[in-house]
Amino acid sequence: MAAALEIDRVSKTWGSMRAVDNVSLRIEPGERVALIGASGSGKSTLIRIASGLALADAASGGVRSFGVGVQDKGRLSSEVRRARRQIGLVFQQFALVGRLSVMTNVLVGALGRMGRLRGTFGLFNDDEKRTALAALAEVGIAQHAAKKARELSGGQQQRVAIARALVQGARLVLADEPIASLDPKSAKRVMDTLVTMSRDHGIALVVSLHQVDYATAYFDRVIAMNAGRVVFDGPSSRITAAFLTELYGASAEELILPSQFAVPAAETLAPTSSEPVS
Amino acid sequence: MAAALEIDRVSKTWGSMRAVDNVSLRIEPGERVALIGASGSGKSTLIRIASGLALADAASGGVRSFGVGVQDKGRLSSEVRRARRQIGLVFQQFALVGRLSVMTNVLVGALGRMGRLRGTFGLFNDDEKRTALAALAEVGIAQHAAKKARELSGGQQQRVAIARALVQGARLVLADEPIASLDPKSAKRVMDTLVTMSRDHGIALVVSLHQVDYATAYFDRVIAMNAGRVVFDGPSSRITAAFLTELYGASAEELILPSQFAVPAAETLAPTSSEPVS
Amino acid sequence: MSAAETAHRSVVAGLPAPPVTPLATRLSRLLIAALTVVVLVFCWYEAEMNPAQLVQDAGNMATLGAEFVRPDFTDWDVYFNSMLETLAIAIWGTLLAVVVGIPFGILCADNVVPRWVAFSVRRLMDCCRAINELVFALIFIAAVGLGPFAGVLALFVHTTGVVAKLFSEAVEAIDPAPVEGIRGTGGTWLQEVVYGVLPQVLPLWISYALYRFESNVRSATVLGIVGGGGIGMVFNETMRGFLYSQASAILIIVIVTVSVLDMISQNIRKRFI
Amino acid sequence: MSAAETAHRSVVAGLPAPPVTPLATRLSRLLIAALTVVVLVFCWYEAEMNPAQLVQDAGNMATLGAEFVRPDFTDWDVYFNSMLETLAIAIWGTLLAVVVGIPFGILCADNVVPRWVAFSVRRLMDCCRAINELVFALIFIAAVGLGPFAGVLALFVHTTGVVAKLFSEAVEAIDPAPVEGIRGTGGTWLQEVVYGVLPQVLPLWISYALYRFESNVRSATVLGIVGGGGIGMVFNETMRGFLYSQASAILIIVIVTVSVLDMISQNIRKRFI
Amino acid sequence: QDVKELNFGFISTESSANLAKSFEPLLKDMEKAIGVPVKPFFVGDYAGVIEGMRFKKVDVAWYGNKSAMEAVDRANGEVFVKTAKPDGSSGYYSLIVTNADRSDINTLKDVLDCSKGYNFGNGDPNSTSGFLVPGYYVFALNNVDPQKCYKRVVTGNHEGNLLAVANKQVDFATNNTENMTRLQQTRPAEAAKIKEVWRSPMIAGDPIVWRKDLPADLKAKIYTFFMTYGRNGTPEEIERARAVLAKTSDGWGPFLASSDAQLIPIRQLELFKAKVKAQNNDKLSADEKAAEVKKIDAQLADLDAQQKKLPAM
Ligand SMILES: Nc1ncnc2c1ncn2[C@@H]1O[C@H](COP(=O)(O)OP(=O)(O)OP(=O)(O)O)[C@@H](O)[C@H]1O
Ligand SMILES: Nc1ncnc2c1ncn2[C@@H]1O[C@H](COP(=O)(O)OP(=O)(O)OP(=O)(O)O)[C@@H](O)[C@H]1O
Ligand SMILES: [Mg+2]
Ligand SMILES: [Mg+2]
Repeated sequence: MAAALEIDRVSKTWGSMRAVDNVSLRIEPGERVALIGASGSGKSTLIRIASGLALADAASGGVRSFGVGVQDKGRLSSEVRRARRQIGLVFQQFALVGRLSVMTNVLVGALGRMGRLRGTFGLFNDDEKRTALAALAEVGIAQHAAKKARELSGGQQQRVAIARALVQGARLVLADEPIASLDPKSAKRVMDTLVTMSRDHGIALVVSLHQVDYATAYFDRVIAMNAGRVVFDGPSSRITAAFLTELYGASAEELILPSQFAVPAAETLAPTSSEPVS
Repeated sequence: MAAALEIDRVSKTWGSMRAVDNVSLRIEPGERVALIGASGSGKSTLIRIASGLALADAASGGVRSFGVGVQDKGRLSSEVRRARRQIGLVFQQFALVGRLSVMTNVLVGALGRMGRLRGTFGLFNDDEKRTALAALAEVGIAQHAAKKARELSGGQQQRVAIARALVQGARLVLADEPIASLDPKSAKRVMDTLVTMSRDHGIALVVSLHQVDYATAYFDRVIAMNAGRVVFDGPSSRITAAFLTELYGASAEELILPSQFAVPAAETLAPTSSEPVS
Repeated sequence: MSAAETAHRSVVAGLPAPPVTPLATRLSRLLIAALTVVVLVFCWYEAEMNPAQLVQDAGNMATLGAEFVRPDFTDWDVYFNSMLETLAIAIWGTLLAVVVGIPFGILCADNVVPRWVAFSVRRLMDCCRAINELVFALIFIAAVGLGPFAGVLALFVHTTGVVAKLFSEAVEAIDPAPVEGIRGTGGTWLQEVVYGVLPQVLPLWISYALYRFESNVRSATVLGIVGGGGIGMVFNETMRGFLYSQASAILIIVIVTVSVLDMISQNIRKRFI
Repeated sequence: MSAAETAHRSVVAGLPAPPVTPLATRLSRLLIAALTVVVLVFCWYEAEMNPAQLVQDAGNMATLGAEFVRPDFTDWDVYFNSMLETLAIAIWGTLLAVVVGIPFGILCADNVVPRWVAFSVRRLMDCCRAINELVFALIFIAAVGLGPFAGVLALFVHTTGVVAKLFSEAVEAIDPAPVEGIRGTGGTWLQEVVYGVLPQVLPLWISYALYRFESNVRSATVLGIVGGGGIGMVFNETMRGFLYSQASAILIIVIVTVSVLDMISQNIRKRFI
Repeated sequence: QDVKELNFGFISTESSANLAKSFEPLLKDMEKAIGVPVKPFFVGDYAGVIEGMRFKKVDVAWYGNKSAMEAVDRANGEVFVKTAKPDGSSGYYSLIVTNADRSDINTLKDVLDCSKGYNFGNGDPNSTSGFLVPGYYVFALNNVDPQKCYKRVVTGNHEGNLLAVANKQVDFATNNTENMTRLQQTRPAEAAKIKEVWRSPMIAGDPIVWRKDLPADLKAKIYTFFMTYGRNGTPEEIERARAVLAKTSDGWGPFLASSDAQLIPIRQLELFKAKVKAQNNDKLSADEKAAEVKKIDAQLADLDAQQKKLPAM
């Protein structure tokens, strides 16, 4: 079976800066992967490239999802819309349409599955509306469905973005820091929703995260980026405090890291060598 | 000496919903306070009211900062600009001017202290430019100074917003989830900067946060909000796992909470009774 | 109060100086500035600008202006009917133009269509605007004869050129994020436009459409040719007859109409902002 | 592929139905729709619309249109000079209007000034637009005599009314967040405008200013009165003399000018988007 | 006061660019003769020139008959010469024209047949030849109201009306000889499709008007120039001047003396228009109407008397 996401030697340069530097990746259908890395390391750019919203440099290879081309050598594939329909996206900065209602913002997720004409004229049927409301309930903001999107609090907007991706019924979900603005309870709820959905329906899931504890708790596989390159790709059990210190900056500063790496180090941890991958 | 921030029975209603419900607060000069609460509990709204960007309901009392009026009974005070000059703000959604350079976005923080005319025409002197660069360096993005703000990654934009508040040289800083989009290293760096600045210059600091571990690690006083009301206001040492479970939702779900409240509970913690305040 | 400032100044020493604009950029800026000044000065003389004279004989303006402050509404029914006629023609002319201008406007915006499409459609719209209404009016007279219908058609073509231009420039200034939000779901190109672009530009589009409606109501050129009557022509006639009191009555009617349209525009836009 | 969909449907049963629009809102919407249709139909007859005739005699249009496809550039030097003159007048008229229109435009935007200020300034601008250029032209002729300067002044006043309106409506459609960012630093009102509003509206303002410049270049009314010459008048005269070949030569010059202006506008706006 | 520069306004009914070029030599000679620079303004709409003259911003202007009347009445102007053709004739004619194919319309009587439901292309209400003259001589004198007589009356300018006739969109329309001549030169095909049905009495040539309060010596110089140009001097000078005049506008000969009196027929037409308007004004009571009509009749009679007193020109 074709990979849920296959990225082949992809780079992205802004001026003189390499935001993504020769990255190759393969995510299997149903697989769940956490993407970590310092701010500015290229996580968002990689996700945008994977969904064909950003074009890679011309010297790059291609990106395919379930065998459908997204882009190749820096040119958008002709099938990209079909590919996108099976990729659910959660944007870091939400990308909601502030002047439309929360409900409409979520319903937009259903466009790919609807008849073209019906979608274009916004003639959503009751079924779709109910699915959208259910997704909103799932992330805990069903009572705000009728508000305009820009009237919501930060965390509520973030959850609208997640609900939109849920409604899409995608086979691969790429979520860019989906819990950044959420309180612990909502964050857990959202992560549970995403993981349950992935597990129950075999949906592949790539989530970029800053909270390393969530990454290790929810994901078996972790990909770490640094300055545009993938510096680690392996089971989360192999992540060590030393590696994290290295990942987030060479300085020897004491970091606030999740509990299992608690900083009064040298405790129970058995760091299986942290060799960075390719 | 007048309080750094004094909020007197303030409410804010949107339609039928009370985003802030009869909140009174007093923050002393130099004090550092963490503001926690579930998504949608009214943290951002309270911060916007404190800086006079949102108007409270007419039935509310007043808001003053260092004795200077911000608003009273739902009407903006005539001195509000003077009050704002001494309040540094970090917005949850950054509120940067995307089409201007990062540098200009940060320099804008200096406007309050400059001559009016010079400020209006953007004639920043070298001193101000150096201060702005220093602030950018402090949060780790000095190398991006010449880019347009909207070209930055999410975490970089958040740090621009913080640098802008730093440059302002305020006596009270209100930061709304300033580390939401930051990796652990950058988050620590930003928190260290804020706290050091506060400690060294006696600047009062109110930071809304979702990461309870940061709240207890960096702040002595914690204010917790729920559904618009202040449900806890006291030393961080008095926060317990049980209280947090209650705060973020009545459901008995297991939460991902910071290490010291680690969920296989009943360990070493000595929860000093969690009675919610007023 | 400059506590933080001092705090940072200590850090400053080791930092790179603020970025300096490169010489080439500066020079080219200087060149553009110099060129602008030269053009402006040249045009100053070409346009025989002479502000002193304006001040000197300001009294004349007052004398003439005063003749407009005694409106004579005797013929109000004539004005009212002409206004109705004008409104009818302007409504249909503008409506057709907006209906056609929306697709053309979108096809002119190079952030939603390929560059060559935008370029070609833009040039077509340039022609619609640049070719005088007189020409269109004559062409339509040839087909449908004199009368208001020819006026509607001439206004339609010209207004299409204008609104398509304005519509497209609003589209080019939108925030791309919401559009990417729709694009990410695999929506079609049209769906991106409907859900991502329209909500952002609607307030401006309404503003443009009503502005053009207003200026079609004000304009007299076309109606003068096709013989449709209309308030603009009645006004021109009063002016030509130096009947300033009657002219000012008409002006008052036009001002009220324009103000009402402006307030309607305000109101509709408010709902979409 | 509807995996998630099925997943959610199971949860749906216990949820509230999607919100329904209240009856009153629906009725008032219906009423507005009905009214609109009535007005449109009324205007249809008032404007003597008759699309059939247009199709029927389309041949006439072709015949007439064909006469415009043989441009005669014999008098190109005359056209060129008139175009220069027109450009000079339009440049100064538009420039002054933009300079004055910026403050007035901001004062018309009720998201940056108190409502009553916006209302009053808006009405003032309505007058500038609604009062015919002819009137302003005459008033200025009384002060400065015939000639291009009176034309500059008349264009200036009228254009101010237009750009102030368009400028203000762009301001009313901005994203308030960046403005709040500036406001939060304790900046003055003017600083909020300069740093928060201007960067957001600049592309649109440039578009409006150049659009008005273009339409001032195209317009002939004012220049016809003040005796400034100008391409518009020359064009009207060729039309009056049925010299369609010469008219089409002038049209080509105007089209080229408009296209060049449009491209310049594109270019400048790109830098600010 | 001292006039340093003479502002000369021209109401250009044809190509102002060519007009400007054609006037250049004449104005040069004029400058030389009067010793003051002459600054020409070619204007499409007479309102500006008249108001300019009123506020002393225009000193001399070439008008049409109707605009000259306004200039005399509002702007303190005075007619002093009028233009003439090289053969010495001065004036033109108003016309009613129809399509050459219309064998059923040949005389004024056909035009005035109200039973046929004709479509009539009337002129702009401010046009002397397109509206006033036919309005008086064709309709008023025959007691026909075009609005009631025809199925449809549309108002257009001269060009629009000619085209409408050529394309058979109206049955007949007003026009004038000058416009027809121009059409014959520029578009002979169209002109061939048009035939003349009626021709008005002659309308006087275009008057040239000055500001009454110009300094007397300057007026004298100007008058002398206009009256002697192409008439006095050596044969070479006369020949040169006549050549200049022949190339000016649509071909002129030496100017003819004139005065405000040349406007009397126009005034009569205008008054007549006012009378018709008063008679049709539903807002006036019968008494008011009668009073108004009587007043106008008196003025008309007065003008008639003035006209009769004048020696034939
Ligand atoms: N449009 C752009 N123009 C120029 N540089 C850009 C642009 N977009 C991103 N970059 C740069 O590319 C780098 C990677 O950005 P990216 O958004 O992928 O980071 P990230 O890993 O998502 O960071 P964060 O955790 O802060 O969101 C950053 O340094 C950023 O400044
Ligand atoms: N403009 C508005 N119109 C209507 N409701 C609003 C508006 N702004 C905020 N609200 C509502 O007020 C409540 C409080 O919002 P606020 O932004 O203060 O929450 P918050 O505590 O900052 O949440 P988060 O952690 O998600 O940022 C939310 O339920 C939100 O939906
Ligand atoms: Mg990112
Ligand atoms: Mg918030």
